[in-house]
Amino acid sequence: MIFLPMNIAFFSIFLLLLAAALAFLFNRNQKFLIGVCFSMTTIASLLMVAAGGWAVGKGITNQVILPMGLPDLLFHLRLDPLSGFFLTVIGLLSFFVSIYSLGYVKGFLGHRSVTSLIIFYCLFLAGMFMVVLADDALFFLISWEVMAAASYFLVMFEDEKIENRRAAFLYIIVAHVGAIAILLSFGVMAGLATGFQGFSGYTFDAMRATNFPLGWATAAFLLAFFGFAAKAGVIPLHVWLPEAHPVAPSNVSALMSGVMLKTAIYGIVRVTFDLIGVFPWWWGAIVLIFGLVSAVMGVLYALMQHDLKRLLAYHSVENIGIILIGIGLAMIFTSYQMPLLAALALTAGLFHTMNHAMFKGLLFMGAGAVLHATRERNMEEMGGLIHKMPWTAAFFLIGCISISALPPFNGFVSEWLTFQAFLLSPSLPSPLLNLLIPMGAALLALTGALAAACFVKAFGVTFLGHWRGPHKPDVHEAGWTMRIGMMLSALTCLALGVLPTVFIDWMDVLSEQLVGAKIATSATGIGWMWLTPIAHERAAYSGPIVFAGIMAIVVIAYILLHARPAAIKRVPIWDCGFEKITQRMQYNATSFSMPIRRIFGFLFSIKEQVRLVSQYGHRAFPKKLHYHLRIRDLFWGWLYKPVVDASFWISRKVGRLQQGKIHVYLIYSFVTIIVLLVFLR
Amino acid sequence: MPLLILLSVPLFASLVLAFIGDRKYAPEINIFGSAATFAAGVSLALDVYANGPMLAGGKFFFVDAFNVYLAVLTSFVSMTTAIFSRRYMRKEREHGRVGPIRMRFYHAMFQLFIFAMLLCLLTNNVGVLWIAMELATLSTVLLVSLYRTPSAIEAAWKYFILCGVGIALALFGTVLLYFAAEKVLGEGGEALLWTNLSQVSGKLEPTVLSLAFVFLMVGYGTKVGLVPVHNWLPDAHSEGPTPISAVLSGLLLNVALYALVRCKVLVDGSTGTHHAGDIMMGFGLLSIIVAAFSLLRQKDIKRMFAYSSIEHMGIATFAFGLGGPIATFGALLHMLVHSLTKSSIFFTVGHASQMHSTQEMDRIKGLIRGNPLVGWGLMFGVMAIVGMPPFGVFTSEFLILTATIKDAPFLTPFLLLGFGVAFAALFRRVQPMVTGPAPSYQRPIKAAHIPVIFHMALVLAIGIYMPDFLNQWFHRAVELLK
Amino acid sequence: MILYPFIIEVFQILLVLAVAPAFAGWVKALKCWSQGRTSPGLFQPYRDIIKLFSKDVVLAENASWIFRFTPYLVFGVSVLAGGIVPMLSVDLPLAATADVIALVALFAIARFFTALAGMDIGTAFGGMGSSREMTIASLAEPAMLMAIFTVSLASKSTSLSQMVQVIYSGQSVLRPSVAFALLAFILIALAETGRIPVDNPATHLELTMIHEAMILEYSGRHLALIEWAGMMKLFLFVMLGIAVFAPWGIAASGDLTAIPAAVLFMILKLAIVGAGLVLIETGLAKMRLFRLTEFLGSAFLLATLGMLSYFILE
Amino acid sequence: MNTSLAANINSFLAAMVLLTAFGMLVQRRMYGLIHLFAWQGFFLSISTAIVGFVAGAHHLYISSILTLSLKVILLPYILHILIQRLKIHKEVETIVNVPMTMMIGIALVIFSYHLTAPVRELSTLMTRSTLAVALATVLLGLLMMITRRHAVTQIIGFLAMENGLFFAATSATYGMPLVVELGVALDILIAAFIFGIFFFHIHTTFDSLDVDQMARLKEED
Repeated sequence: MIFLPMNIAFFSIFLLLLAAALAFLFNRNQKFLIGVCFSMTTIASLLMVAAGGWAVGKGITNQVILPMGLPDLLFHLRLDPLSGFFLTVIGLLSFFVSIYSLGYVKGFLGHRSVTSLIIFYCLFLAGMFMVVLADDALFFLISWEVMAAASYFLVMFEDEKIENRRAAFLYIIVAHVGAIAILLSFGVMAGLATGFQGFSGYTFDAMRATNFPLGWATAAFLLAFFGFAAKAGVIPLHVWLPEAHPVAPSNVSALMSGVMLKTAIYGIVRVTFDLIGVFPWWWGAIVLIFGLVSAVMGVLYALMQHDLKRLLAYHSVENIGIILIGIGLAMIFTSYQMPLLAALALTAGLFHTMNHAMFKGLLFMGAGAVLHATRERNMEEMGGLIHKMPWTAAFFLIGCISISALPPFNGFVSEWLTFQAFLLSPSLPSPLLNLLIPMGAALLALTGALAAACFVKAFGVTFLGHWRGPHKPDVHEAGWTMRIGMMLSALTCLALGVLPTVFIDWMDVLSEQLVGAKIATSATGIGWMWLTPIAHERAAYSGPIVFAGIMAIVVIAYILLHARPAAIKRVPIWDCGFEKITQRMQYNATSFSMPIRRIFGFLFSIKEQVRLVSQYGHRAFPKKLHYHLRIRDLFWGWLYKPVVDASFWISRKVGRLQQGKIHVYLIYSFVTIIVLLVFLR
Repeated sequence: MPLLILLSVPLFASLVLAFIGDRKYAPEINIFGSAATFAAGVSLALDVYANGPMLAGGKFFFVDAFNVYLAVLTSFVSMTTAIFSRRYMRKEREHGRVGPIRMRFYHAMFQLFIFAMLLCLLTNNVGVLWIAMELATLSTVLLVSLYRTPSAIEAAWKYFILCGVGIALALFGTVLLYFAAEKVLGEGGEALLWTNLSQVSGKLEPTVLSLAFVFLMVGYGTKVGLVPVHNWLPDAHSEGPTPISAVLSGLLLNVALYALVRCKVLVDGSTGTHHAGDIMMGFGLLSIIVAAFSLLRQKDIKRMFAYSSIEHMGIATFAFGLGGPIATFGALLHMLVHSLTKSSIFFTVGHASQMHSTQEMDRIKGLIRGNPLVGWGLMFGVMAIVGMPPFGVFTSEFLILTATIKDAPFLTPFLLLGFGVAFAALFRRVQPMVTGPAPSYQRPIKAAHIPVIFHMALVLAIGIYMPDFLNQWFHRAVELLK
Repeated sequence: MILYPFIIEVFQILLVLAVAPAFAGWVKALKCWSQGRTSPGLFQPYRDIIKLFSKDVVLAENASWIFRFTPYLVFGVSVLAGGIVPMLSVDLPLAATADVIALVALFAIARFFTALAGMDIGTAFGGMGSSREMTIASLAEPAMLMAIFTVSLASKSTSLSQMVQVIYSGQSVLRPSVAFALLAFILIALAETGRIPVDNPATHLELTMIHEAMILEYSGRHLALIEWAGMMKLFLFVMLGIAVFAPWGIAASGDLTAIPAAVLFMILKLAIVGAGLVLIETGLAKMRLFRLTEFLGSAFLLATLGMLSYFILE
Repeated sequence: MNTSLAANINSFLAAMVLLTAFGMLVQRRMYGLIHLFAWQGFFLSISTAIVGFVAGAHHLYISSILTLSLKVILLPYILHILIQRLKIHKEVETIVNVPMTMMIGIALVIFSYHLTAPVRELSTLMTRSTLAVALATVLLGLLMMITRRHAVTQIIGFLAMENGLFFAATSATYGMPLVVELGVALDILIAAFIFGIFFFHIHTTFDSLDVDQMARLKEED
């Protein structure tokens, strides 16, 4: 049996490595390289989608052992529905992004060599795929770090900019610390699996087979959660994310934000549901709480940004939070043996994983197109791009609607499912949870609404109105490959939103394997058009009808109103009859978010100062008004600065040891020997 | 027979080079000599791999899995270092930092140093072990002060005195060991042969051996560079010529650790407690922490990597002290990959400082732009040394960490602290050196490609595909060190 | 027989289209009387809409397609929503299209596009309106969800028709939780439909207007659609409240005979609610923007109290 | 010569070794220092010879001769030469706080006595009591290296440590195996040459042999 999902996956990874090798060998002809290598990655990603989709759809599980690694601990690979699902997610987005890159990367030609970009791009993809395929601790960590290192170099791509270096450094530090934590958690589990004798315990199978004592299991879980949270950008471990994602090339930020974070989600699901399996409810509570905090804080910080890509990066924090909410709920339900509800929550979480990959990738690609056209990341300068780049604007708008969880697009469906999961929490036997979990639902609602506000701002300020900056660049629409990339993901967003039932039907095997219940049977209870998570009396949503209905009415209304020739007079802006309106008078990003800044001000560290140059020596007649606003992440001051300062303090103290005089060194050895003789003999 | 070649070639080569070391073709001879040594080492290794441990020269030499792989490693790294030093020293000579006499001296001492280390590894006599160790020190002292700059002389002096004192203490320990041994084995040379000692270690007097171990620990520990008797190491590494720094931290430290571990086995056998292991763990942990934090504020590039060597020696010592199959396996692997990685790092560092004619990290910039091999070599070297997969160092640290969780879970936080800080410190310094635009004062050089590529390829290979024979070796060694 | 539900559906949608302006007119008229002015009469809104339809569209030069698409979308959303909320009968074909949450989301997308349209022209007013609108919405949303949550606790469902049926089956009559939820819902509805004290639909005074600021640049049929959709939105919120909290009179099954009664009941309730709305609007003054936090906060509080009382008292 | 007498002589010599060690600890003048060192070596070789004679361990003769030639004749001679070459024979070194140093020295002796007590119980040799002295000598040498600031005195302290080690080798056991003895001697010889070279380097670069000025290499605050 040669033709297995696993073999397809192998071939795809092989293609990626081959592409990297090609880029390494023929780095003379850059144009050619871009064409060939990115086409290869496109094919490879598509193959991965095929492999993953197949494995999930048919519920296949392949296991392979490669003759590599330590002889006692060879590389174990396993392609089961869970990994298949994530393969599909990653593959799908990387497919779109690879097409997009065909055009986008050409933008660097002339400025710099793109060889390293291509090489690390391929390695990055390969790393992500391998992470999902890994079935033993060692190989998992190796792929994990390959992924991290590759993305580190990608962030570093434009390394002459200081901000890139700073961001890359921060990123690699956090990533590595997280990796160490994950390593430890695996160490704990492997140890318990075999009593620390020999290497057999490091395979995931061995971990699955063991049932862990609660204390150790908790240690393992907390370590793993810390590690994966660091990668996923869960608050308060998120600070690297808004630094690293904006400065990377946009196709890379699309991948990092869209799918790299998802590998962390994969890790959490894998460790909790698959490897450990049995856990108390408060694990879920922990995940839920961190999810909620990340969701709300993430969107609030996003609202304060005026750098387009930074804004999107903070939204990744938010969406990761939403995903974690679903997973946390699933864990709680599981711990109370409510498989059906757990399945619902888990499906919601994983569905949102898929959706976020799609629309966040789309948005970053759009931002990339804007950046590509305007050489500008600061929204305060932008405006009116919709006229120059209509396609990009349309796709970006679709992304905005989807991420704001508005029907009929995909973001809404997954959040709606999450709400349903929340609404089912009263059936939990614990009164405390009954009282507290609804609060979570409210917070989620707040998040959704704020996200909508944020993307009205993002789209409105970027694409609508007039150009705000002093000198307007000659903007041009993105190239056709870039447009195709965006269009495909936009269509995916729509499809997932309109036909969720099909998708849920496909991925149902996951929840069956992980929590032991399917929801598809009930989810499509009254036909494929209606999504009815538990029962149609309970709640129902029909994507097709909403979409078709609205469109139909719009069309009818349009036709009716244009029955008689309807003239449209184009005139200057009215604006209540105000004459001297300039583009500087428009609302910009900062002013748009001002009310929310006022209301939630206590959550940021805001420095706001107004300098007023008055006329006729009286404040009442201002000539000039300078407004300066600086908003920083609270967690810098709370978490990171103290750590850094402390370590430097210690190192200064430690430096005293090495203070030059040989006598002192002799005294060290003298004292050492004496002390040892006295105490440790 | 290969054993004889292995030991005689470097000795002979050093004699020859003492006279013609300044000729144009001297570097080639140097390379050739060490290549021959390496070949001999390999054949010896194959021999041992086939027929198991062997005694030779009337029990004077003893070769088993543990020391043979270190011997091969030593000869290999010495060979690559010789290749590296060919171009490096030529450059130094062009800059007029070393004259013909010193070149002679340099080559001769280099080979002598190799000889001393091989003798140290292969001898069966604990006393001779000590002598060889002292010889290794003495042969490198004057190499450290090769440039005759004040700081070089200062560094060499400290190296000389501190290691002298340390080694003297080790001799005292050896005397005590002999004292205990002759009770069992009777007088004469027999009583210092490791093979005999290890057989009767159960009968040796515990009090004496634990006393002896204290002296051996501090003595050999000084050469391993364990805190708090490490102070000579950063100076010596930073001031000597780079090839010497490479072999010092790549090989000498390993050899010293080897001696220490051999002694530990005896002490454990006699006392039957984990006492010696505890002491080693203490030293190791202290070294890791102190070195990691010292890394944070380094300005001199070679000095920084010297501290990183202290840290990694600490890790290995800690793991040996921890004991148990996984930890010991990890420690052995760690000795191997560390010396490979660290020496390759020193190669790149040497070229980098030649390109900018300084060792100050603030003035070293844009290496990738300037010389991709040096730049990427340094980058990947550092990635490897801080324990990032897929390089071999990760594998060993992986094993050591996971073993620690079991035996001493409460030490893991400290271990992690050390790793984390070291990682941050190294990256913080290396990233700006490697990346960014090349500065105006950067000068192009002809870098020695082969050693760096060789080493990194090996480390990578060990990381993702460890050959089975290596595994076998380590397992045998683990058995020996039980 | 099987066709009846579809007939009712169509009838209901037409009813919404037809009656919504009348209800708006009714509220206006009551307000005028309560303030001692002579009212333009119940049918003024119809005249306005017709007049606007017959006028040409005057469009700012830099208005993009979004600006022109928005009115149609808003209108479409309102009409669709009109088919979902049970007013006349519980058994509606479209009922399963969206539950309460999805319904709220439907209005949200209308709001989303309105806000975009507000920013499209690039005037200060438009941006101001959108910014404030979105802010208020994001404050109202959690409270809304809490209210829904509380009610759904009682009826174990978020689908409207199911809620109505549960109330019919007498499981939940005048529970404290539902009462709290009702209060919360009223506050939220005021905010969502832009009535005093949150927003003043009658004003064009620059600094106080919110919804008006966004649609300032609209004219002709676009404006007509938006106005009409706005009236429908108000109407639908009232209907939503009625369906969830006082559904009596809505036909429990899909037969035509019960419809006339249902229509009568509906008109009666509308009249009462309109009076209540006018009482609130004349009784209260418009709030400053940053006082709204407290307003909607109290709404959230009430809803939460409702939920707590469900768990504690019932 | 019977064993007890030899033991007495031996312990007397041990006492002398210890005395010379103390003497070196406080001796300020270079020549005096070197003479003391030579004396110590002399006592050492005598005792080695005696032990060898009594125990009939003939390889000890060789080692005693080694000691004599190396530590009594050769090394002092080299040091003499160096001192004259470097013109530092006039130098008078200041020692910080002599009484304190003495106190520490005494403490060290007691300590090493206490330390070697168990070992002494085990030993059956007549020389066993001198092990404490050997250890004390080693530690005193180290102490001397710590307290002195002059390169030459540091070296002498180092060599004194070596003496202690030799003494330990002969007293604790009847001498190490010959090969080891020879090797150690060789090492010391090489060491002697090396520090000889060093004195010149240091003197030329720092134009004095005060090691305190060699404090460049350090972690700056």
